[in-house]
Amino acid sequence: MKPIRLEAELLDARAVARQMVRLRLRVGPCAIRARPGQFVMLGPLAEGMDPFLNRPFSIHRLEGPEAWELLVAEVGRGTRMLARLEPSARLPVLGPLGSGFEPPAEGELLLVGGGAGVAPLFFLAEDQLARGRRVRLFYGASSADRLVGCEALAARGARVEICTDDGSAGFGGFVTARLEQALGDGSDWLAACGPEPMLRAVTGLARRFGLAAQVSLENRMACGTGACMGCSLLLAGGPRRVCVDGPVFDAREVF
Amino acid sequence: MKPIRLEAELLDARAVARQMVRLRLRVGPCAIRARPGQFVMLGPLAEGMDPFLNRPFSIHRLEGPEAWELLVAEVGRGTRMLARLEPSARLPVLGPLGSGFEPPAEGELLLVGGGAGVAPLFFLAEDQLARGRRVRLFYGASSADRLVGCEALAARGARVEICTDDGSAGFGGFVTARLEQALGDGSDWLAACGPEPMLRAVTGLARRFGLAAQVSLENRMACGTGACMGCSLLLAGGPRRVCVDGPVFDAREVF
Amino acid sequence: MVDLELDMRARIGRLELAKPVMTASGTFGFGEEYRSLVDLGALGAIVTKGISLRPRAGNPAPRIAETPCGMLNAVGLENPGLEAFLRDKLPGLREMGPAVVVNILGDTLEDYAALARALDGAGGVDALEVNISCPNVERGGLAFGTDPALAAEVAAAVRESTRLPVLVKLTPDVTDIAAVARAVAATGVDGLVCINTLRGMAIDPLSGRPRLGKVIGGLSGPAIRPVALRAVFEVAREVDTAVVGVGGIGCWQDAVEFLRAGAVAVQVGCATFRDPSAAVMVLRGLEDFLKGLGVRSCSQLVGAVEL
Amino acid sequence: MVDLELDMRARIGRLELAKPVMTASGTFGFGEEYRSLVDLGALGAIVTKGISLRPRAGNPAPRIAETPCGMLNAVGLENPGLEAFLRDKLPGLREMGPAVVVNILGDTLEDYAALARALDGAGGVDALEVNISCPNVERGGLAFGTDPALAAEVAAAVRESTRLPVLVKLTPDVTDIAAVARAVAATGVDGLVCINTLRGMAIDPLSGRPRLGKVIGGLSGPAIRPVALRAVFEVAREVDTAVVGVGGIGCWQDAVEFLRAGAVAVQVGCATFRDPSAAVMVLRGLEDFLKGLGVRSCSQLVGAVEL
Ligand SMILES: Cc1cc2nc3c(=O)[nH]c(=O)nc-3n(C[C@H](O)[C@H](O)[C@H](O)COP(=O)(O)OP(=O)(O)OC[C@H]3O[C@@H](n4cnc5c(N)ncnc54)[C@H](O)[C@@H]3O)c2cc1C
Ligand SMILES: Cc1cc2nc3c(=O)[nH]c(=O)nc-3n(C[C@H](O)[C@H](O)[C@H](O)COP(=O)(O)OP(=O)(O)OC[C@H]3O[C@@H](n4cnc5c(N)ncnc54)[C@H](O)[C@@H]3O)c2cc1C
Ligand SMILES: Cc1cc2nc3c(=O)[nH]c(=O)nc-3n(C[C@H](O)[C@H](O)[C@H](O)COP(=O)(O)O)c2cc1C
Ligand SMILES: Cc1cc2nc3c(=O)[nH]c(=O)nc-3n(C[C@H](O)[C@H](O)[C@H](O)COP(=O)(O)O)c2cc1C
Ligand code: FES
Ligand code: FES
Repeated sequence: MKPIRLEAELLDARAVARQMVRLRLRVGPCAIRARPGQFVMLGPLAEGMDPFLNRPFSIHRLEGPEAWELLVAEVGRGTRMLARLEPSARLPVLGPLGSGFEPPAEGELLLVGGGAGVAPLFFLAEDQLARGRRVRLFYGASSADRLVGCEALAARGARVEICTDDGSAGFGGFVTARLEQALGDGSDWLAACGPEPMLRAVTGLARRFGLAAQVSLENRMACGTGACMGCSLLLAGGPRRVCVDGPVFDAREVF
Repeated sequence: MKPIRLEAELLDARAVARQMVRLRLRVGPCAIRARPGQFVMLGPLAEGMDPFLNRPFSIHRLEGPEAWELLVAEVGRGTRMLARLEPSARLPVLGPLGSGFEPPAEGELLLVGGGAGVAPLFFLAEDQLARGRRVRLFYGASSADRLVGCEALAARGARVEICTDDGSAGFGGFVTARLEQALGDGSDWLAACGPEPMLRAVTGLARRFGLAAQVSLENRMACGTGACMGCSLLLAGGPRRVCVDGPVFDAREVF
Repeated sequence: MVDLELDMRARIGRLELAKPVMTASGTFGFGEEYRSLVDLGALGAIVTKGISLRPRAGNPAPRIAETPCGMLNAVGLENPGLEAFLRDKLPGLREMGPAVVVNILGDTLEDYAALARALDGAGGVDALEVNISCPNVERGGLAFGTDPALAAEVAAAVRESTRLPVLVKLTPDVTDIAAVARAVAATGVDGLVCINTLRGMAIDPLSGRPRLGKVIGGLSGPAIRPVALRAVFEVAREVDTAVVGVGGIGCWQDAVEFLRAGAVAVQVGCATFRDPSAAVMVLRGLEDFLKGLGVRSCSQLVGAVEL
Repeated sequence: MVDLELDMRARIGRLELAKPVMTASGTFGFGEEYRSLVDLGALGAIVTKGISLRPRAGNPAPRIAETPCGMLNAVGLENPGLEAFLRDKLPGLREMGPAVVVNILGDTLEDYAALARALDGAGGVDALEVNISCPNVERGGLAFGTDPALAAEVAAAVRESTRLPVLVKLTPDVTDIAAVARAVAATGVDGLVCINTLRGMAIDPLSGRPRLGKVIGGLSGPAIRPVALRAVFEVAREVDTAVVGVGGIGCWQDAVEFLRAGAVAVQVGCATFRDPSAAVMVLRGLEDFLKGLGVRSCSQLVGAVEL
């Protein structure tokens, strides 16, 4: 669907892990027309002109027919402001924006998420599970207290492989190390979202094991609609705007 | 006392008239050391840098031993933000600032207030009433729904003469017209605060009837402490800073 | 009282706009990006992203940094180049309704002239906006805009290469913007657009890395509004050429400030990033304000400052 | 780990400050205004309001206007004049602890020289800051600061009239600040202070009246920080003279940006109006940051930008 702009109502803002908050936004019937991998621009965040820019966040989950959930890691001023919002606050939202993931029609889907980068993978996983697909999520976090939603996703039928840098839950080590052990079992498609070094490593693995891979990228954004050329990356095929040509790209285009 | 800066707690923000709100701020034991006519700088008003400057407000009343009341007319962005604050909000306050009124030791005191300019006159009136002095307040407002606190002040013993531009309460017409009728009855001191044309007219009357007069002025302020020279007025005797040389001036210095 | 129709037309030399509000170059792509979000037809003009003779890839990321009440950009004129513009973008733009103003940028005088010639023949272009004020490219751009004589040379070269109305966009990063304006105005161009971004910079205090890949970029947004307004005021009193105001305009009150300072029309730039409908809201608010004032035409507000 | 003392000294030519944070001229009066509010002794220096030979009344009201993330001022150098300064203000300043830097402004070269001579003999003055960048006065001020040759003449005149360390404060409102900086640095002054305010303007949209009595004034505050940082960066790479950064600094992170861009010290200006203790908080935060980094001296951060 074409992006629209609306005043969403914040249904709730709940701390779901250390410095991670889940925002539930009522956006109306358009909610269900978003595709996994798409994102929104949130803001203006304050009445004044500071902070100035709106913030991009992936759609984390559909929540009922009229609401989107966002998963927000508190990393700076804007995200801290969002985390402190009171329910019933109004938040201008522009979306859904960008391209979605394009999983193949068959086979198990491998999803690899790091930190808040897991956000769009939940939407993708739940959507695919609902279509009866097998989904395996490799989920890396710095420590156990930063993990969100694993049980719920497992309950929906996904196989969730938890990895923590400090070993406080699941596999102790980077998610890519765990992924490497698991590859070669026949899956041939992979989607990843997270910090750039992780995406780079995942792409390397995909290449080695002959999997098609899609990665969701981040970049500083001003407009979110393709108008400002602010988020372009100089990829092999020329400049590509993360906000409209992505955020989901074929991994081979990027790394 | 020397000004101090503190985080005041907003005890309540109550709409007391059309687009007039009364803020009750707990500032601690220093509250009672302010003098009528002094003011505070409130702010920063938001977490971001916009709006940038703090706002000056007269101390409207002492409220118990630890709180100040401010009377705020909603005229722009900052005052609208203040009017919407929730109790228990923290508000940085710098004060008390500036000079106070200096009523003579004897005789009836005539106070003349227009609009939100009545704010500091309540503090002055209550202080003088508590010392057993006779106080008469000429209080001008655009209409009845903009009047605040008249009954309470009358109950404390002041004679309150209400004037409204539209005649919806009290004397119909400018406060200066009512004042003119009442002058010449023996009072010899007058204090006024309100719009400049009113102050000018009151000063003219005071001169004509031979009263000493003090007027409280407003000007754009940045620092409130005398440091920036931003609020200086080019008076007959040279530049005078409203924030430290005033806001209360001898009327003859000004007009 | 007879409710006379309010005349919102703005005359910028030979360019007449139905409405005095445009989008600013580089902040509205080629219009298509906002088609589903904005009542495009309401606008006076869409000014395109800067177009160069050949495609440009632009600068390395990051290109955007948020600053107090504004932003820095170092996009570096990423654009598809003249040929692809004419083929892929112009047809769509023509259909949108507003006048089409094409912003052009060259590395050399001859580039500017070549762009002007090509666009002259293209059809569906209503005016050119000559960018001699872009801080984000190595050659051309700002280098032309900071020297009155060079600025005038570019203006004249474009002027002579096209029959289209020509607007020249000035940089505020000069000692004397009025001097540049006078020199450019003397070439007989149709309008002066004030202002492009201010050169600025930001560093991540923790990592020590500049927040822009290109280190220095262009500052825009409400932060620069007082500078833009001053530039418009200074230029409008110096020249008879029409002045278009841009810089930090986000609501109708801002537009009124610029008209009063002497601008005949305004552009809305990065305010669109906060709210895609910013330009339309500026226009609607302005119309309401003018109706409230009881004037017959928007042009009556131009220069109406009480000194 | 041995907890070595952190060395916060800043060397600005012959002027050595115990701490790299000062108050900016015109935003801290003569120190006395903040005596009850600020731990004055913690600061590196207090820079006075600009002093002229004779008292000045300044500009008509209003002199202050709020702008997005900043403010305009058109104070116009209201000050008590040299004689009253020496008599009424300097004795108090001397006792406060920080170095005393006197900001001076003249209408003519000879004014500057006379001020420098008089302050040389006054005792208790640690350095002069030469204001050739004030947008708010008719003569002198900005006129000197926008021309490299004139700027150098003023700098040389002051330099030759005093044994005190001399800092020269530059305006960002020039095409090439590095050129002005080079010319001034060549006179052998001790430091360059970047930047004074940007020329700006605001109009009340409803009444049509300019928001400043003087119409055009100086823009300061966070809004201008990216411009100030760029100026510091450009100047610091061009000259060996020490650079002092000022413009929109309100917290320690801002100060870190300026040090990394090449400033050896910073000044806190109108942030003090929002919070009188801003300068002290900048200093404390900077100290904590440097301790966390594990460096021995603040000077190690100067120029530490990862290009
Ligand atoms: C397509 C996309 C989807 C994203 N999805 C999510 C998500 O689902 N959950 C989540 O927690 N975060 C997500 N991010 C990152 C998120 O946008 C940033 O964490 C957020 O903007 C930081 O704002 P701040 O004010 O807290 O940080 P500050 O550092 O104060 O922000 C300053 C500026 O930098 C920008 N910025 C800072 N970090 C990033 C970043 N990593 N990517 C892009 N811009 C950044 C801000 O938007 C703002 O303009 C996504 C980013 C993109 C581009
Ligand atoms: C000494 C003094 C005492 C005051 N006491 C009171 C009081 O008790 N009650 C009350 O309602 N108002 C009082 N005022 C006026 C009050 O400060 C302004 O109404 C208020 O600052 C407007 O802020 P705003 O953001 O709503 O308006 P905006 O117009 O959005 O403010 C923009 C800027 O202009 C300044 N400004 C606007 N109007 C005034 C004004 N009249 N005087 C000074 N600065 C102004 C603001 O402080 C701000 O810096 C007093 C002013 C002074 C100088
Ligand atoms: C992301 C971005 C890209 C821009 N690209 C161009 C451009 O290609 N050509 C041009 O003349 N100006 C360009 N500008 C400058 C704007 O057109 C405008 O002059 C400036 O941003 C000030 O207006 P504003 O504060 O309303 O944004 C760009 C501005 C931004 C923010
Ligand atoms: C109200 C005010 C008065 C000022 N007066 C002077 C002055 O007398 N001399 C001077 O060199 N700079 C003066 N300045 C400029 C400041 O010293 C400083 O360079 C400028 O405000 C930018 O810093 P800031 O953004 O931190 O305020 C003044 C600034 C303000 C806001
Ligand atoms: S954010 Fe503007 S083009 Fe992508
Ligand atoms: S407000 Fe700064 S001197 Fe009065």
